[in-house]
Amino acid sequence: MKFTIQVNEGPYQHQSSDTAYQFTRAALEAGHEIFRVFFYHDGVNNATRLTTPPQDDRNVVTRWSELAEKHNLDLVVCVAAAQRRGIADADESKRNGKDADNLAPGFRISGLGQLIEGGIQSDRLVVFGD
Amino acid sequence: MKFTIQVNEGPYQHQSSDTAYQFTRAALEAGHEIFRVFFYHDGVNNATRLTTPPQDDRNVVTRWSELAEKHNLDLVVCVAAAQRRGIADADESKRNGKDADNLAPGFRISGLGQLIEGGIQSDRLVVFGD
Amino acid sequence: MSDTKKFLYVNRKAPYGTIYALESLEVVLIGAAFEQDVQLLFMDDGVFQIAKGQDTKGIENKNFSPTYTALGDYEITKMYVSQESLDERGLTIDDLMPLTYEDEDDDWAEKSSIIVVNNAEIAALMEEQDVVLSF
Amino acid sequence: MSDTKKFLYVNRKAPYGTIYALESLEVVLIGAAFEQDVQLLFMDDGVFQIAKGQDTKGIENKNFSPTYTALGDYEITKMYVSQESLDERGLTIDDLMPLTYEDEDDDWAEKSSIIVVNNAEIAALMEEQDVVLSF
Amino acid sequence: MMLHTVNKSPFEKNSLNSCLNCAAEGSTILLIEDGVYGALKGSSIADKVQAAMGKVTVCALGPDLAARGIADKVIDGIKVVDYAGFVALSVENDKVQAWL
Amino acid sequence: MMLHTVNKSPFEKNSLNSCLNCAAEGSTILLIEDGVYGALKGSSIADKVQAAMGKVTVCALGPDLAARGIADKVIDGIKVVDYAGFVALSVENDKVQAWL
Repeated sequence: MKFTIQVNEGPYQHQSSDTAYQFTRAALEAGHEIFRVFFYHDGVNNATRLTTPPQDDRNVVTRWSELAEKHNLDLVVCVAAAQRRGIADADESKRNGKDADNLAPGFRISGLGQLIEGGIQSDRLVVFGD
Repeated sequence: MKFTIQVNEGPYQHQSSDTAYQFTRAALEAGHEIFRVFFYHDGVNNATRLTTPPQDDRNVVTRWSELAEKHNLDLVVCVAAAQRRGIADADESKRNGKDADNLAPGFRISGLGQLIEGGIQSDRLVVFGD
Repeated sequence: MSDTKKFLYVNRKAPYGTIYALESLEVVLIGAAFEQDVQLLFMDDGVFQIAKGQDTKGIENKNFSPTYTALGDYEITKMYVSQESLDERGLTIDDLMPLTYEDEDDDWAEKSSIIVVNNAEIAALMEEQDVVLSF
Repeated sequence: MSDTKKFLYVNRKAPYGTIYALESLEVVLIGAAFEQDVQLLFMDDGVFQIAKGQDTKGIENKNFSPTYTALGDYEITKMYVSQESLDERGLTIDDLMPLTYEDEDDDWAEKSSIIVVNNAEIAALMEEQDVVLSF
Repeated sequence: MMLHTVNKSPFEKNSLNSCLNCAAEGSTILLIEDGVYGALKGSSIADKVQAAMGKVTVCALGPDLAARGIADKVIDGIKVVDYAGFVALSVENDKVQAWL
Repeated sequence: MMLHTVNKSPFEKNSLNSCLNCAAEGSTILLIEDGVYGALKGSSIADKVQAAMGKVTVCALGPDLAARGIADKVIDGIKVVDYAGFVALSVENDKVQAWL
């Protein structure tokens, strides 16, 4: 079965991203397909490579990046939400006249249409938020 | 009268930062002193210079930076909260082995002791959060 | 699986205190281009999103409420509103903005998009959907 | 203004669902070094922060609840807990971790830090403070 | 005396209820952000707010009322203030407790 | 049929209440994150949850119960599942509604 996962909150402040990660991993282990993980609202903050969590804590960002690499996941960050909150890849950074970028490996920035497409193409859309 | 302001949520997602800004501005206009504005929890996300909000919307980050410059405000970002969430100045970035930094002008990164000190030194501590 | 799915946007949060209402509306607008069968549900504090007379100058925030009145032009013509949620808040339909569309099957007559529903009808409405987006 | 102020930390949120409980505790620990008169209040879902038997392995999150039991060593010996909040949740004091301190004025006898208070006592407690930090 | 701020809708969260239960007589409650819905006339919780007004002073932030389209639907006796008034309330009272 | 997820404490927010009011007969409610407090035996809302269990199936996420120290205080008849069970529920039901 094909899933799209929506994540509405950033790392650490809310459990949403943790639960979405555990759900995604369990779905993959059960042999399901993850069509896409879409990061919206503060969820875009899961995609910054500048986090340095305490060593005895989980690394929410790296965990997503690693899962994406292992399973070839499509981790999409909403461009409009990302602009509001300061998440940018090199292209976005240049386009917006910024001097730095912070997107973590395995994530890509794209439009809201990717969420709708996820809803259309997948058998289930599961939303995690606050 | 001397105020310390605590901001617990990031820009746009919650109104907390907007209200804290309006309160701070009104306090300054009334002739009060702002001892410190302390950004904690997701509040540290107010301090990224990488935001590009829509042109017809307010720029939450720039607004804080400008107010700080005009009134010589002490805008302090909690280092532990900032590390978890990917907010870093050049020093922090280097210390944590990162290849970029994103702190906006007018903000500085420091410890939680700065919040306690604000509580001790100020006549009022006012908290804005979710 | 048909190419057209029934999409329900469930709006349960007040505007301005958080961004969910605004960013949900952005999804609705983008989604309109995909020619799906789209419905909006306003319940709990979500009914405040379409309250009349919003004026955001004082909080220096964007007033996005006029956009709801334009959704009819995007062929979004089914806006469900919870009766129980209105009642709890002491509101009636007159406290809401008029949301209308022009019915192409009825000589472009202007009709209300608002459909007031009770909890049982909301339960049935949700069960009809293919995709539920919640904010 | 005296150099010692009465600080009250008001904890009203459950642990793990959000980070407020953990990061509030970090403030308490840092604040302990400032030698102020510190008190903690657990009310509403905040009472769950000091529930017994927390085991976070399954959610792969850090179990920070043992830290509360160490606060006595930081001379934080007044932990107020709302009676009404316990009642609403069907909890009693036995569902909470034992939080204790050693009383230096009483030959280091081990005593409970927990003081159960009702709403009226909470009102009075808040009025006594110089600084209230809320999470 | 204490200034209590409430920034959550009373229909969504328990903050206003907890605040009303624990606010000492003579203190002031200021409704801000989504908390201003607590000032709404004729709602299911309006009676509880009105009953509390014998014991505490209830204020609401005008800019937040206006943003939400309810500036003309406020319970009689609730005092509407602007940001300067919010600052003044936090000066008049000797501490501020935020019911987040 | 529908799977409803509730991730908020019923003592803090109205999500579970709204979900119970609008869940169709035969649907499943899964309590996750702080929503698992809705599974707590003997609380002020336990009766409402138990009453709903005639109409809907109520489940709770085990890892979230354990984290919060309430794994052994769950209302009788609530089915405890792990993340794999959560996935299975979202497969068995043909859509998922999150009461955020």
